[in-house]
Amino acid sequence: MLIFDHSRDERSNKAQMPAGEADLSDLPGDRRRSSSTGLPQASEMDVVRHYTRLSQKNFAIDTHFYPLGSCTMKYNPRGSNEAAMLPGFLGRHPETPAAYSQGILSVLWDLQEMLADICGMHAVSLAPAAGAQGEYAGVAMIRSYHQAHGNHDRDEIIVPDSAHGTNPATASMGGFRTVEIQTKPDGDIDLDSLDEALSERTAGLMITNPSTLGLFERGIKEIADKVHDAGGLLYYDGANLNAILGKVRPGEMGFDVMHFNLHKTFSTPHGGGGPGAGSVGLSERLVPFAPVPLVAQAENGSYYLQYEQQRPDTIGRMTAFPANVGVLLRAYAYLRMVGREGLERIAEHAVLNSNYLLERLRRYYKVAYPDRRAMHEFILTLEDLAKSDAHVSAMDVAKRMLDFGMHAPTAYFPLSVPECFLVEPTESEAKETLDQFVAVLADIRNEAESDPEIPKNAPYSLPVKRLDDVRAAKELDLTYTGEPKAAG
Amino acid sequence: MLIFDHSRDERSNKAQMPAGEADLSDLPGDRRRSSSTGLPQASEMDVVRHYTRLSQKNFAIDTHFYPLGSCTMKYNPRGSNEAAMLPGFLGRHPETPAAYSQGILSVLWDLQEMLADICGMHAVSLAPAAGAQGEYAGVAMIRSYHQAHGNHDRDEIIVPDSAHGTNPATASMGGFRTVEIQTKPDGDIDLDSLDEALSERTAGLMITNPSTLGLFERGIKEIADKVHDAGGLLYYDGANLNAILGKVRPGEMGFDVMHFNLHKTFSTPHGGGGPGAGSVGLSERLVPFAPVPLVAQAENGSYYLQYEQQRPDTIGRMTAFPANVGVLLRAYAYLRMVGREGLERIAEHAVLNSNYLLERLRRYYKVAYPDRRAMHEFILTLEDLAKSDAHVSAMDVAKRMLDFGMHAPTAYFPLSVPECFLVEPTESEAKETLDQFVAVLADIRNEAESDPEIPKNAPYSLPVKRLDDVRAAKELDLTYTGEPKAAG
Amino acid sequence: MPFIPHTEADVQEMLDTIGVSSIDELFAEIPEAIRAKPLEKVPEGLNEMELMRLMRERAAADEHGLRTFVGAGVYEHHIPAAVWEVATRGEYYSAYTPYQAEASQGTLQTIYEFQTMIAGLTGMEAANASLYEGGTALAEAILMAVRAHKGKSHRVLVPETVHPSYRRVAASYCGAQDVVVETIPYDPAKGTVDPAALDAIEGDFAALVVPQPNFFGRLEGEAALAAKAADRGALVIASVNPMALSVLTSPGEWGADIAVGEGQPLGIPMSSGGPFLGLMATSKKLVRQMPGRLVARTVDTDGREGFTLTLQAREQHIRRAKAKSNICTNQGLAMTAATIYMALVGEAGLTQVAGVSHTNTRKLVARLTAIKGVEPLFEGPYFHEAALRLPKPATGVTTALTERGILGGFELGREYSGLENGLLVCATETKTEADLDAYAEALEAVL
Amino acid sequence: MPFIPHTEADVQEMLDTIGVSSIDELFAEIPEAIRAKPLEKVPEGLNEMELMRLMRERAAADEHGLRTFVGAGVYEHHIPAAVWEVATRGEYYSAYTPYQAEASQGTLQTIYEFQTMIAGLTGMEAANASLYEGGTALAEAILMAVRAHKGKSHRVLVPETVHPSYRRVAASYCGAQDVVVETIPYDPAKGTVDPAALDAIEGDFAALVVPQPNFFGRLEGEAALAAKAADRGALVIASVNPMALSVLTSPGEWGADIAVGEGQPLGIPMSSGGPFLGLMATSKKLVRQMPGRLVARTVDTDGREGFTLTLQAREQHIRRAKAKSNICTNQGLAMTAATIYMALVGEAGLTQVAGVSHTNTRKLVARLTAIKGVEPLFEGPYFHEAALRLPKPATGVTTALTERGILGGFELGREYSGLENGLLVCATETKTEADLDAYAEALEAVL
Ligand SMILES: Cc1ncc(COP(=O)(O)O)c(C=O)c1O
Ligand SMILES: Cc1ncc(COP(=O)(O)O)c(C=O)c1O
Repeated sequence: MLIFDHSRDERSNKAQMPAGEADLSDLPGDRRRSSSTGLPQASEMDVVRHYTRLSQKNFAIDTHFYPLGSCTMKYNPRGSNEAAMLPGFLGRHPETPAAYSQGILSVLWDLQEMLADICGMHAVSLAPAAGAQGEYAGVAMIRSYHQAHGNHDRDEIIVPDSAHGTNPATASMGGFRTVEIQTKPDGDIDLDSLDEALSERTAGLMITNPSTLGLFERGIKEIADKVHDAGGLLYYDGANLNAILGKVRPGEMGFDVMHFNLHKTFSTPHGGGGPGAGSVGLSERLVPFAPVPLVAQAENGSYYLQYEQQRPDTIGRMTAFPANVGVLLRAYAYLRMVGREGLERIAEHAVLNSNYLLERLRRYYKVAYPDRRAMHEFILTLEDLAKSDAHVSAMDVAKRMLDFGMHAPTAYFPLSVPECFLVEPTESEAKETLDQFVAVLADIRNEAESDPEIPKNAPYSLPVKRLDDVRAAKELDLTYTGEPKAAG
Repeated sequence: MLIFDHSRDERSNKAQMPAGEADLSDLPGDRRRSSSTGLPQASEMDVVRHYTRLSQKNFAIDTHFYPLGSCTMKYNPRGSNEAAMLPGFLGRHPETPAAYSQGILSVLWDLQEMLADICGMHAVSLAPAAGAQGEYAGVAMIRSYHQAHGNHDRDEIIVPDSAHGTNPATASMGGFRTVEIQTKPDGDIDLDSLDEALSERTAGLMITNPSTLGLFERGIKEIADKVHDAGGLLYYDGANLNAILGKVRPGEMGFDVMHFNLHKTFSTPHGGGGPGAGSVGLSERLVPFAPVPLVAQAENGSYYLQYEQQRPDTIGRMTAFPANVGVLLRAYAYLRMVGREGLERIAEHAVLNSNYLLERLRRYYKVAYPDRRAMHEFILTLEDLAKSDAHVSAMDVAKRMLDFGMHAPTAYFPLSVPECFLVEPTESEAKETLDQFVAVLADIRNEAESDPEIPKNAPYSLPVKRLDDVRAAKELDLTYTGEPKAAG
Repeated sequence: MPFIPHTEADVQEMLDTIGVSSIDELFAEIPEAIRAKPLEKVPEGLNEMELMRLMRERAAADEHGLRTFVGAGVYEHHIPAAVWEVATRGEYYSAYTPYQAEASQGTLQTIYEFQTMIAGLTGMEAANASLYEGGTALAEAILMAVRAHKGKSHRVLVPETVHPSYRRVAASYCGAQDVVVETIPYDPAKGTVDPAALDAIEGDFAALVVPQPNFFGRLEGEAALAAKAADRGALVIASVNPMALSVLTSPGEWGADIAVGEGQPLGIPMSSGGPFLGLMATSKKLVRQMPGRLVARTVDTDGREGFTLTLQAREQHIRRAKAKSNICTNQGLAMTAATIYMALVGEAGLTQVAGVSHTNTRKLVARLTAIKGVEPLFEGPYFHEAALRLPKPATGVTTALTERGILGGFELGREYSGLENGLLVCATETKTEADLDAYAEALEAVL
Repeated sequence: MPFIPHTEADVQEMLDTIGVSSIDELFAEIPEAIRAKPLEKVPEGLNEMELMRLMRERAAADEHGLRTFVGAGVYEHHIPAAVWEVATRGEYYSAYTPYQAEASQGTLQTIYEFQTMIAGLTGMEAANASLYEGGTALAEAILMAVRAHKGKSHRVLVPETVHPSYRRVAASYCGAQDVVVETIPYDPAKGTVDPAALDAIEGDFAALVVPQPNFFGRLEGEAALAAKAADRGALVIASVNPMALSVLTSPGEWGADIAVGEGQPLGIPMSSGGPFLGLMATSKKLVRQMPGRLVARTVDTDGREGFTLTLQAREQHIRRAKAKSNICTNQGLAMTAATIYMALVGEAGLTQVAGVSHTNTRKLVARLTAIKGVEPLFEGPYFHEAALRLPKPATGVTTALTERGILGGFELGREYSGLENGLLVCATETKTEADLDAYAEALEAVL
C-alpha cells in the first residue's frame, strides 16, 4: 500500500496546519498554481503507521548483521544521534554570525584537528558532503596544484582495476582521463603496469589501502615514490580506513590528499543511502587549494569560517552552505567516545573479525586471495558454484542469506573478481554472530549443492520474493500515477 | 533469543561505564554482595538490536488497527511525546522548590482546571497513577465523607454486573462489600435490582456511562436520585469518557466523584501496559478529602503544591512523589491541540465510527443489543458460532484476525455477555480501515463456517503460533535460569 | 479537527449506512436535560507548532541549571540515549497491555526479561511486571504479607527509617482494610533501627519492613532484623533501591520474603516525580499472593518458545472483588526502559554506576564535613546518600544554596522533628569534581 | 573499548582459529617503516555521559534565543515531531543504500513515494532519490543539460539572481569539464532578469537557468525566459524552492526540462547548514541523462508489487568513468524525513505553510517599510522573502539587530556590489505577530 492510497480529498492533518492568515492575493494570477501537487492527504496516524510499517521492511544494523564489504556497517551509537540532535545545533541558521556560533565552530575545529592527526596530513577540510565529493575535491586540488605549477598537460589519473566506481567517475568529472592499471595475482598492484601508465601526463594515482580486495598494498612506499618521481600526486580513498586506524596514517604512507568516509569509519550512520561526509585531508602543498569553508582560529582564540576571500586559491565550494554539519557532529561524538586508544582497538578487532570469518569460511567457499592476510574485509569467489551444474550464482546465495536473517555481503564488487562476495564484518559484531554467519553460509553451500533450486528462488520469507529488475528498467515506473502494478 | 543469550562474562559496554573511582571500601564486608545479579553483559549494539527486533513483534497503534473495547486505542500524537520529553520537564527533581518550578506547575494547574471543566465537577486532583488508583481514591473519599458525617455503617458499594473488574476490586481494597445489580435485556440498569440493593449500608454506586456494553445509561438521572436519596454517593468510572466529551458531563449527570483514564481519553499513550494517569474529579462536598498533592495558586499568582498540612482531611497520598507527571504532560499537550471544539468532534466521530461498524457487521455477527444506539463501542456475541457444530469461539476468531493484520477487539469482557467482542474503533481510524475490518470479519465468518479448523488453529503468520496458557501456569517459568524451553 | 481523518463525504456515507441523517441523531439516547453546557476552561485548539512554542516556554521556565544533590528516593543517573530512543518506538509506545499474546511477543518477552533481572537483583525467585512506584509497591507488599501471614495478624511494623512518603502511601492504602501500620523508632545516634528494639515489641505481627539502605542512606542491620521477624512468624518485606543491589547483599540472601522498591534509578528520568516504576519480587511460594501482572515462558502449538500472561486469576479482571489488588494499568513503558537500561549497563556497569555514585557521595561528605560546624548526623556506613548535621536549620541553608545553583539536599526537619539541622545529601555518578567543589564552596559561603 | 563486544576469551579463541598468536600478527603485512606515530590530537575516550555533558555545553553556547528572519536559501519551518521520530527509527537510520532490494523495501518504497511527490511538486515526470543539496543539484543539472544538448554547446547561462553560493558551487563543478557558466545581469529596478536581455546574448547555449523565486525572493518572468531559451534550442533548468511550488506554477507547466532545488524546507532542520537535500526532476525523455539513484516499481516472482533500484547503468558503480556523475552516498535520511514531512502536511498543509509564510513576510515588509528610510529594494511580486533598502549599510544594522535578539536578514552587499544598503528578509509561518513587532521595534531602534 502506498501513502497515496491513504489519501482522500478534503482530508487534512489539522495539527500540522499553521493557523495564520494565508493571503496570496499579491501574487499575479498567472503565477498561481492551479494544478494539483499530488501530495497525499492522509491522517497523521496513517502517515505514522505507514512509515513505521515500511521501515520494518528494511534490514539495518539495528536489526540484522550487515557485513557489506567496503561499507563498514558498524554500530551507530544512539548517543551520537542524541548529541547531534541537540536543539542548539539543529536550530542554528547557517548565516548566524560567528560570534553567536562558537559552540558549533569549536566542535568543527576540534574535528578538523583530530582528523588531520588521524590521517597524518597537514590540514583537513570538512566541506565535502560524501566520499565521492571528497574525491572530487581531491582531484580538483590535484588539478589546481599542477596548474599552479604550470603543468597544464597532466590530464591522466591512474586507478587500479579493483578501484571503486567513484574513482574513475570522479576523475572524469575532474576533467581527467582514467588510466587503469592491473593487480597481480597476489592482489598487490602490478608495478610494471604502473610504470607503463606513468608519464608526464600523469596527474595522480588514486588508490584505496587496504585495497577493495581487503588486502594491504605492500608496495605502497614504492608506488608512492614512483608516482611522485613521475611528478604525480597520490590520492588516498579513505573508504577502508577502519582497518588501519591508528596503525598506519595515509600521510605517512606518502599520500598527498585523501577523503574520509565519516559515515563509514565514524559511523554517522548510513541512513539508507546517506547523508555522509567526505572530509578531505591534505598535505602541506595542497593546503592553498582546499575547498572552503575551513574553520580557523582568530588571534583572540575565537573560531570563524574562512571563505574565498581568505583563501583565494581555493578550488571553491562543494555545497552552497558549509557542510553536512549534522553528520560531522555525529562523527565528532563518535570519535570522542572512542578516543585515541579506541581507534586502534577498532582497527584490531575489525581485522580480527575479518580474519576469523575468512578462516572459518575457507572450508566452504573459495577465498580469492588465500595466501594473503586479510585486513578488515576479504573476498570469496563463488565462481565454482556458478559454473557447476548447479549454476548457483553469488546473487542466489546472497538472496538466500536474507531468509536466514543475515544481510548479504557486497556482491559482484570489486569487478576484478568474478562472482565475488566482499565480506566486512566490522568490529561491532560479537563472535557468536560471526559463528552464526558461518553456519548459515555453510548451510547454503549445502543447499546449493544438494538442492540448487532453493537458493535460486530465494528469498522466501521477506516482504517480497525476488524482484524483476528487467521489468523495472523496461517499464520505468518511477512515479505513482494511481495505477496498481499489474501482475504478469 | 533472550537478552541473556547475548551475554558473556567479561563483556561490557564501556560507553555506559562511568569513569570515576568506585571505592566501596567503607561498606562492611558482610553487606557487600558477592553473588551475581544475573544482569546480562551484552554489547550496546546487541542490546539495541535485540529490543528493536523484539519491539517489531508487537502490534501497536503505530502499526495496526487496534479496536480494543474499553481501551480507547486512538492515535498517540508524536507531538505530545516531544513536548513531554523536553529536558526542562524531564530533568526536574521532584524536590525542586516551587519557585524554580513555575513552568511545570502552571501546566498542571491548567490541566486541573481543564479537566474540572470537562467533567463538570468542582475540582480535580491529578495524584492517582492510573484508573484503578483513581477508583481507589474515589472510594476512599466516599468512605471519608461518610465517616465525616458520622455514617460508619455504610460499607457497601453497588456495581452493575457489567462493571469492569477494577470496580469491585477497588471496593474491596476500600474496605467495602460489593453488591452486584443486574442489567436489563435492553442494557440499562435494572432499577428494581437497584432498589433492592440500596439501603442504609449503601456507601455508593460505581458505574461507567456509557456502560461497558457501549450503551448510554438512559436512566442515569433516576439512578442518581435513587442513590442520593438512599444517602449514597455516585462514582463515575471515566474509562468511556471518549464517547461523551463535551456532550455530557459526569457532574451534570449527578456524579459526585470520578476518575479519568488520561491514557485512554487523552491518548498519553498505553505503553504496552502503562503508565497511565487516573486523575479524579470531585463535587464540592468531596473536595476536603481529595488526595494530595493539589496544585494551588498563591495570592501572588504563583503556583505551589498543597499537601497534608494545607489539607488535613485528605485521604492522603497515592504515590510517594506527586504524580505521573510525564503522563499528565502528554494529556495536557493533547488537550491543548484538540481544544474545546475538538473534544466534541472526538466524541462525535468515535460514536460515528462505532455505529458504522456495528451497522456493517450486523450482517455477519450477532449484535448483543441490536435495538440500542451504540456509543463509542459495541458488543457482538459469537455464541451462535461457538455453540454451532463448528465450535469456533470468540477466541478463535480473535486469533485469526491477527493473521489479517488487525488486532482483535476485547474478547470475553464484559462478563455478562457470552463469547463477546467489545469493539471500539475510536475516532482516529479512517473509513477505509473500518471497511477493511468489516471485510476481514466477514471472511473469517465464512472460514469459520466452511472450514472451522482454520480459525481454530490460528494464528499462522505471527512470531509464534497459539501459545499454551495451561502449560504456562503449570510450569510457571517466570524467570530465565539458563534453560531453553523444551518442546513437548 | 486534529487526529480525525473523516472527510465530509466519509461522514455522509457512514451516516447513510447507519440510516441516520446527522451525527447528532447518534446521541439521541442521551436525555436532553443532562446535555453539557459549553466548556469554559478549555481553550481553542492549537496546532503542533503553537503547542511546542508554549511547551518550550514552560519547560524553559524551569531550566535554572541547578546542580542536583538531592536524592531522597529519586536519583539523577545518566540515562543512555538508546534507552528512550528504543522504548519510545511506536511498537512499544503505542501498544496496549499484552492480552493477545501472539501479537504482543515484544512486550511479553521484555517483561519476562525484566522479571528475570529484578529477581536477579533482589535475589528472589519471581518478580512481577511492575506496580505504580516504590510507595504503592510497599503498600501492596504490606497487604500481601497480611494476606499471606499464617497467624492472620493485621499488624505490620514499619521503621521510621522507611521513606516518610512511602509510609504515608502505605497508610492511605491500608487503613480501609484494617491493616495496622505501626511505626518503630530508630536509634538517634545511628539512624537505624536497633534489632534489639524489636524484642520490646509485644504481640503478633504479620510483617516487618526493612529498608536497605534506609531513608537516611544508612545500612540497617538487615539480617538480624529479618531473623528476628522470621523467628516470630512474621514475613520480611525488604524496601530497597535497585541501584544499591548491585553492591549490597540481596534481600533474598538476608531473608526477605517480599522485596519492593523504586525502579526510577534504572533509566527513568526524574520527571518531576513520575512516571516511575514500582518493583516487587517474592518467592515461588508466595507468588500466587502477589499483585500485578506476571509473564511466563511457554511454548506454542509447534513447541516453539513464546511468552504469555499467567496466573491472571490473581487479577481484577478475573477475580474481581477477590483480586489481590485492583491494579490494571501498570508502568509498562518505564518497565521497558528499565529493562533496556539494565541490559545496556549490564552487571558490571550497574556495579560501576553504584560504586561511582557512592564514591562521589563519600567525596562530597568529606568536602562538606571539612566545613566548620558540618558533621555526619549518624555514625555508620551509608550507601550513596548521607545525612549531615548543619550548624543551623537546613531550610534556610537550602534556600540560599538554590540561589547559588545548588539543589542542596533534603531537609530532614520536614519529616523528623529534632532533625531540623539535618540535611540529606546525595551525589550520583553524574557529578564531577567541579560539581562537588561548587557545592562545598556554596555551602561554605552560605553558612 | 566502547562498541567492541569481544571478551579476552573470544579474542583468544579467534586467534587460535586463525592460527596466529596475537592481533599484532594480523598486521604483519604492513611494512614497519610506515607504522603510525602515536596520535596527538585525539584525546582519551569519553563515556556517553561525559560526551553528552560536553556536547550540551557546546550546544548551549549557541542558544542565544535569536529570532530568525533570515532565509537566503535556508528556511525555518515547523517540523512535525513525527518526522524525525520516525526517520530516526533504527530501520531507516542504520540501513545502507538499498542494494539488496528484497531486504530494503522500506527504503525503496519511501524513495518511490518521494520521487512521486517531487515529480508532483515540480510538475515533471521523474525525480531521483536525492543529490547532496541545492547547489550541487544545480551544478549537476548544468552538466546534465550539457550532456543532453543537441547542439553540443558547453555554455550555460545563469542569471545573477540565482543564489550566489549556488553559482559558486556550479563554478567548482563545471570548470574542469570545460563547461562555461555565463552570468546574465538583472534589472536593478526589478531585481529580475529582463527576458528581452536574453535576445542580446549571441550564440548557442546549452541551457538557461531560471530561479523561481530568485535569490531576492522576486518572481522571474519564468515562462517568457523559458520560451526564449527553448526557441534557441537550449534546455531550461528551473532552480526552485519546493515550498513555493505549492502556490506557484510548476516548472513542468512553464517549460522547464530539468527542475532542481533545495529540499531543506521540507522538514529538514537548518542544522548550521546541513545535511540538506538536493532535489532533481526531469522529463522521461531525459531521465537516462539524470544523475543519482532511481527507484522503480516492479513485481516479484509471485507478481506482487515491489520496488528496486533501476537504470543503474547511469551510475558510477556500473559505468565508472562514463557515469553521469560520481555521486554514490546521497542524502537518504533527509529524503526519508522530507517524504514523511510531505505526507504529514499533505497538499493542503504545504499550501498553508507557504501561504502563511508568505503572508508573514508581507506583514513584516509592511511593518519595516513603515519605518522612515526603509523601502522595498525592488518593485514587483516576491514569494515569502523580500529585499529591502535601508537608509544605511546593512552590515552594521544586522550586527546591532543581533544584539537585540534578531537575526535580521541577509546583507545583500556581501554578494552584490551596489546593494550595500540592501537587506533580504524572510518571516516563515513560525513567526508570530509579537515576533514581527519585535523586529520592527528593534529596527526602528537601531536605525
Ligand atoms: C572504496 C570506496 N570509495 C569511495 C566510495 C564513495 O563514497 P561515498 O559513498 O561516501 O560517496 C565508496 C562508497 O561506497 C567506497 O566503498
Ligand atoms: C471500564 C474501565 N474501568 C477502569 C479501568 C481501569 O483503569 P486503569 O487500567 O487505568 O487502571 C479500565 C481499564 O481497562 C476500564 O476499561
